[in-house]
Amino acid sequence: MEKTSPIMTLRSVAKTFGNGTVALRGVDLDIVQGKVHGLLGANGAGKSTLIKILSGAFKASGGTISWRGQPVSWDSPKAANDMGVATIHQHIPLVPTLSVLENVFLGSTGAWRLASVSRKRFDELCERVRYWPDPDALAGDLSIGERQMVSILQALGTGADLIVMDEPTASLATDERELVYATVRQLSKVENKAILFVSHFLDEVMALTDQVTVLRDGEAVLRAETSTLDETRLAEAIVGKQIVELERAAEARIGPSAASGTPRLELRGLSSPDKLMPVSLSVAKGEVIGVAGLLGSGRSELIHAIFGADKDAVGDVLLDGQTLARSTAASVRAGIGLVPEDRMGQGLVPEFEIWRNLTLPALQGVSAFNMLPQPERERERGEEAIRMLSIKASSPDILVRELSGGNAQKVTIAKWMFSDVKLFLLDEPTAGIDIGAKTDILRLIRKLAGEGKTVIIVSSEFEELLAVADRILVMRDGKCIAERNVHETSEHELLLLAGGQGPKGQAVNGSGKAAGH
Amino acid sequence: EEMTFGYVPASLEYPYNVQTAEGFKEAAEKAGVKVVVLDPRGSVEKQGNAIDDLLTQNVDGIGFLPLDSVVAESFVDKIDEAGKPVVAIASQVGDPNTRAVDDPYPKLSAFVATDNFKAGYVSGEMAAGLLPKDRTAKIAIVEGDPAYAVVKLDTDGFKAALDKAGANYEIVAAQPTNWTPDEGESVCQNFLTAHDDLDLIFSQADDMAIGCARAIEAAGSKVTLIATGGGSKLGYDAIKNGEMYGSVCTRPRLLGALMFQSLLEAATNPDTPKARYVTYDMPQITKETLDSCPEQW
Amino acid sequence: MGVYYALLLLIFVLTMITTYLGQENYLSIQNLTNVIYQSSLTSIMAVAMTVILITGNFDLSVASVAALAAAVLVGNADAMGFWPAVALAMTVAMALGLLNGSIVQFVGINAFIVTLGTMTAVRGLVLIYTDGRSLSVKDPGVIAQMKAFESGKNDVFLLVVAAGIVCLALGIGSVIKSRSSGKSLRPAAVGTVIGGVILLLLALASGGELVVRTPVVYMGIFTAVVWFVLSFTMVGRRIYAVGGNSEAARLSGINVLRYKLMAFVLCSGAAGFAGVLFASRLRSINPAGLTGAELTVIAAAILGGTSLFGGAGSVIKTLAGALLLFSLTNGFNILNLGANWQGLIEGIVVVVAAAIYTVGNQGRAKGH
Amino acid sequence: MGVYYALLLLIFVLTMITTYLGQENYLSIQNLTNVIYQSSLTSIMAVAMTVILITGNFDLSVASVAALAAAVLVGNADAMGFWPAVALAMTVAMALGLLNGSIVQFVGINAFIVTLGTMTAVRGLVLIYTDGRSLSVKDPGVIAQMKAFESGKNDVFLLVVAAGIVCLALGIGSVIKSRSSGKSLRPAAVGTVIGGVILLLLALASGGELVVRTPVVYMGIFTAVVWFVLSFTMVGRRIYAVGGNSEAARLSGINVLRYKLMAFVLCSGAAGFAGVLFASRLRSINPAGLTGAELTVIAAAILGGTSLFGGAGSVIKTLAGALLLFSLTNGFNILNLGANWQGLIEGIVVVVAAAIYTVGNQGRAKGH
Ligand SMILES: Nc1ncnc2c1ncn2[C@@H]1O[C@H](COP(=O)(O)OP(=O)(O)OP(=O)(O)O)[C@@H](O)[C@H]1O
Ligand SMILES: Nc1ncnc2c1ncn2[C@@H]1O[C@H](COP(=O)(O)OP(=O)(O)OP(=O)(O)O)[C@@H](O)[C@H]1O
Ligand SMILES: [Mg+2]
Ligand SMILES: [Mg+2]
Repeated sequence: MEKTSPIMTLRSVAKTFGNGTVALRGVDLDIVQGKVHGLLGANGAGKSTLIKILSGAFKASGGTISWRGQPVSWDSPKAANDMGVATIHQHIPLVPTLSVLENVFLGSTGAWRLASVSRKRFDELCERVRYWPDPDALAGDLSIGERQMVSILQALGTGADLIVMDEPTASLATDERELVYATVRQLSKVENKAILFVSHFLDEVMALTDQVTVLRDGEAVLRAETSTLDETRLAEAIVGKQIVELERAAEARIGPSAASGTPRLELRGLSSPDKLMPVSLSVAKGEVIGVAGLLGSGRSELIHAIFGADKDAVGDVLLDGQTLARSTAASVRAGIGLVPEDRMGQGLVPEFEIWRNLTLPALQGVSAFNMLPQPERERERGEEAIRMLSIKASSPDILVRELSGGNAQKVTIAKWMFSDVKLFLLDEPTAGIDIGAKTDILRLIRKLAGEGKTVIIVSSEFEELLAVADRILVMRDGKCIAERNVHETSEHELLLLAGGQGPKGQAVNGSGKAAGH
Repeated sequence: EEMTFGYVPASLEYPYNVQTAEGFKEAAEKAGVKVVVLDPRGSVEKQGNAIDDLLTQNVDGIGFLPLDSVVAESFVDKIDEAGKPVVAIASQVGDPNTRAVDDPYPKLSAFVATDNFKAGYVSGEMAAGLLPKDRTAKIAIVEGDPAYAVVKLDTDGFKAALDKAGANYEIVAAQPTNWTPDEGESVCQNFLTAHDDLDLIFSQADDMAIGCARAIEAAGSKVTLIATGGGSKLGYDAIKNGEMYGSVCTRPRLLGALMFQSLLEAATNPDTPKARYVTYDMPQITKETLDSCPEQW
Repeated sequence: MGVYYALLLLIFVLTMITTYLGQENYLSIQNLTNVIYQSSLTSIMAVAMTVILITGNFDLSVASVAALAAAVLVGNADAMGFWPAVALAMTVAMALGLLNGSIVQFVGINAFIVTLGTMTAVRGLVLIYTDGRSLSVKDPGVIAQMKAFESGKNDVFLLVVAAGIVCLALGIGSVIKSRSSGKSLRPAAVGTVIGGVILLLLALASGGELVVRTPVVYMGIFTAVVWFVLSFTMVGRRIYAVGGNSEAARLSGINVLRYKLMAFVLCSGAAGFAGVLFASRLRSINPAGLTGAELTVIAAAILGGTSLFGGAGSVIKTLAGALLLFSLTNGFNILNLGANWQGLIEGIVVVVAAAIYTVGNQGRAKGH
Repeated sequence: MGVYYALLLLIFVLTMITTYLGQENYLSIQNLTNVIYQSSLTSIMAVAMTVILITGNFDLSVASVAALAAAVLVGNADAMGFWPAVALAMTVAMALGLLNGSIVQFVGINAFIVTLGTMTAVRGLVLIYTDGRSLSVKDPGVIAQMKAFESGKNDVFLLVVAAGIVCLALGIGSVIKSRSSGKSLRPAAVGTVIGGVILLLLALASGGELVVRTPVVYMGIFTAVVWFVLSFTMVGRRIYAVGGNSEAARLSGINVLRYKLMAFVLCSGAAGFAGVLFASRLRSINPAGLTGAELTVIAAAILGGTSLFGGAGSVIKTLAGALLLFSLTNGFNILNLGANWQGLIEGIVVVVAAAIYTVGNQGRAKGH
């Protein structure tokens, strides 16, 4: 173990929030130049809080931070930026009304807004990351994955010595992830920068980091060189107990039971102008369909079109043989539930408590006379959800705004667990969810399928799809380009298909048909 | 025993209203009577509320400047029911379309007012002497806020005087304002652009005339400007400087004093007749007769 | 809770000053009922405004709509009778709300600019309809009906006693419950207890007879209904959700459009009702009637802590906000404060009241 | 771009009607310069309001601040001379802006309610200061200075020609560039070309002499400076960032507080300047002067497409919004339209203009 003096050291950093939540109870951390330091922990362990403190966004309630050996006390993110700390925050804060270019250089100094050097520097950055977003697109029009990439460019643009990345890959698909890995390696190994990297993907952590610190309940429980660890040890340290890997036990899976009879869901020429080519599909009861694809391939569009949330979509959606009216209200009434990809923007009401968010789609179930919601019953439901998905919250009265990212994500899933939902549409349901809970959620999906529910799940982690799905659709450029039975495919094939280099696959039933129905 | 009178003007943001209140207070001070002045800020509801509040305070008489002639009837009824004398000032109580100015609402103790028809009439007389005799004269009118009854009275009086003088004229434009100089300026500017052969502009108040004078000056026009509802300091200056030909002397201060007088009579002498009409003379103000109007409010 | 403190503080200060100056006591029943009566029309509109603000919209046109409803009522009552004219006025008002809402939701224009436009346009309609003159009701039968509808007096002594007892009971129950369950005291519980005490004190002070005018009763009923719907029904929950995050609400299967439209219709309907009361009170309408009232209405709602960005607000607090504003003017009148100083003081009180509210809330949720 | 279309459409319609009715042509140079002159004070305030809206705040107090500045100027000019009085008035105005901003940013109260409060309070100060009387300037020397400051005429023919050529060149350059690089035509480029053509046509129509009054020149300079700062400098970008997502701005090291405060000071400063111009024009001030102007100012900004939620807005479009509103009133005067119909038409035009804007924009970004 070579002895280099750390670029940043944290000593017994603590944080207690205004609402009494103790997020950090004295954490030590050493970040070394030229190394990638992994910061791990279950949802709500305090990772984002720690990062906000060391980047100057929050003030710590106790402890010291030293930067290059000098104790510092940031009083603003600017102070940290100026010293050379750049941060990619978990809930990517971009300015929706400015262009990508301007967002990337938001913090830069200089007198001119449209300086041509910034365009040049932008091109250089893109070159470095090998990702080329449209510099003139408005940030508000980007999908969540694209925003994530822009925020990475933003952090690189500052030329900082320490780059902090809070779950940069949670909303990315495989290709973009590879870009991030390459960038991280380049930064640490070639440019000798220090990197603090947060992720819930253990493989990623194993492959990328040199050292790791694991947080549990606001305390550092493990500090080690990555090379001395393996995934199981890590997982154990994170969750605090042994966890069983959800095997790709496809054989053990009971296939869709009621393949005969009316299918649960039928799509007939469902399409949306400029976003989705016509799709026809039939899904049985108890079947889990995985949707694979890259960033911007139209997976979310497909889900929204099915749910009736896309006003421009045309085509028929039949649930149990009944054609659905094209509105979200009708879909929910018929028994469809949607977990959207942007939890804060689309999934939750930030100023509502956990329990009021939970019961929103199914108020009847907790109401007297089908009219008057009963807060007591709703709170009970909140308690139940907290137990069931192990949400880290002291009570259901916590505002979801104050939850950690992964816990908020769990609330968006829990919203649909208490009513008679027949078809679940899950758009990246495990984004930002820790390894323990992820397994629980995947099990939950299988259990739902076992109960005869139908699930359509979008995930950028193909491994995850292979673990839960019965059938996998691959999308590219708004088209369903292939359909595979889970037994007959592999992660490798899916990757090739999604990237557009795959072997000519069998066309999805009807993707070749005209939009007519 | 000490007496207290209340007064509710329309809005003390307007100098005219302030002057009525000043005149009222001054007269009361001389007579040793306490006064309460409540400002309803131009809102009819607040005027009603203020009157309620005065009744709660059990004052010995109430004067008010009706913001709405028709609504004012119910206020008068209410005060009268409470057994207090009530005097209206400046603006009529009762629908001006059906009730003559000099026939006050019967429950009023007195109605103290500038006769707005007459105010318009005096302007009209002044205008008649200024118009060209050889052709049809073109006149434009800068009106006040269309929601105010005086707007119609001023115009009617103005026309009546011109007709009586046998003037040959045409009113080519009449546009509303919100009684402010800035709107007076825009309206006149637009008049001068749309009609470059205007002979005379009649403004329904000194305030708009001030703005109008700026527009005339800027356009280098020769049009004659006269106003009514005048006697203000600003109007005085404008006439003195030749920016405006003339205006009509109205005297809010005097009105205030007259209102106090009427209230005092009604409150001290139960035999005072009701529904008296109290007014005063309104001379023209021109450069020559600048000092015929004693108040410069 | 801030707005309640601010209101109590203001009333306390006014009482002290009037007592000190040896004037008519501010706290007299007569005066308090006056204040409530004076604020009733504004309160009705402010309660509905709160709902529209909660859904994340805005309505500047309320005062114009109220004026139009009043004009329609006054203009038609003689010919068609009181009740049909009321129905017509309410229909017109609600149709305008639907129009506002449809433009905002279907064309997608910002509610501020739409209702600024309709505020001007509807005021224009009032001018056209009245032809710039004051209209008034002539028919004695109609006048009698209007008086019955608006000027009646109602003894609400028993009602106030009952409400006070209920508040007290609920509040104390909730306090005991949180004590026994070891949770921290919820301020709402304390507030309910204090509210109950105040109501009972009021009843006590009135000496067995508490007469209020009919509009106060209407206001009470309307507020109670809206409060009930917002606090205890599914509709209310959805209204908050729609304003809190309309996209999340939509994806939870809520018909966002319907709730947003409904709020517009409610707001214009309340404005129309206020207009009807206004017209019945004055039995006449002048084309400039109620001008500028929208700002007071919105100020009452915002003083009550309603968010301009939707998702939060309480009609009871709005009521307190309205009472605060009217106590102030009433206080000026009672104190015979020079007109010149009123504006300054009113402005300062509004800011201070909002500050009490905001600072009081900052303990709970820390913003940046 | 919608607001430009709406403005052009309105001018076109007015021109058609005046021509049809055989009246003085609406499109005469005389009349156009009139409209611009009439809108100049409002435009100055609206441009600054745009900045404050971009930063995500709001200012209802502009008209009151302008009135106070005017009163301070008129009240002191005789005693202390014109320029010192102007300096005093501007200082007072900007201090009020700082006060507004400080309350909003440090206490954390919503800008709407703060500036509603200061609007009332400052109007109260005007009343106290003027004691309810109109003030006027007596000193002939001061009057002469005021005339020189406000009522001068300036031939801007060459300026307009120059601006036209520059616009045309920039626009065509940008069109060619996007052609050659194969990108789709940016509407801004086309707009610049059209703007350039209009300016040149205007110059042509004027026949070599284009006289405008001094306030128009001030407005032009002020708008140009603000436009330049917003569009081309880092300060401008930060202003947009602060309004678009103040948390993101803070995390990027932008001093959010400073920019938000600066916008308040700018807005009140512009209001103060408008007040100075107003006072110089009329050489007198009445306590109710400029009442209600804030709504026109805000309407102009919003008609120009400025977002009420911050982060977006353009001062040139605001200018078009102001011109739209004033063209309308001017059109009413030129057509001598009866007072009754004006409100209705004005309201409808406002909504239609906003609709043109919104629908025009919907191709670009789909909202829900
Ligand atoms: N603004 C806040 N106010 C109150 N509590 C907060 C706030 N932000 C976070 N918390 C709490 O602090 C704890 C730590 O949260 P943090 O966001 O640091 O978790 P995390 O480790 O990043 O989790 P995740 O993996 O889900 O992102 C959680 O219990 C959370 O509820
Ligand atoms: N609001 C929008 N405006 C414009 N284009 C959009 C918008 N939302 C999505 N798109 C575009 O539509 C395409 C499909 O996006 P979609 O979000 O469905 O992809 P996805 O496969 O779900 O990818 P992601 O992982 O980013 O969610 C993308 O090219 C995206 O840029
Ligand atoms: Mg986190
Ligand atoms: Mg997606």
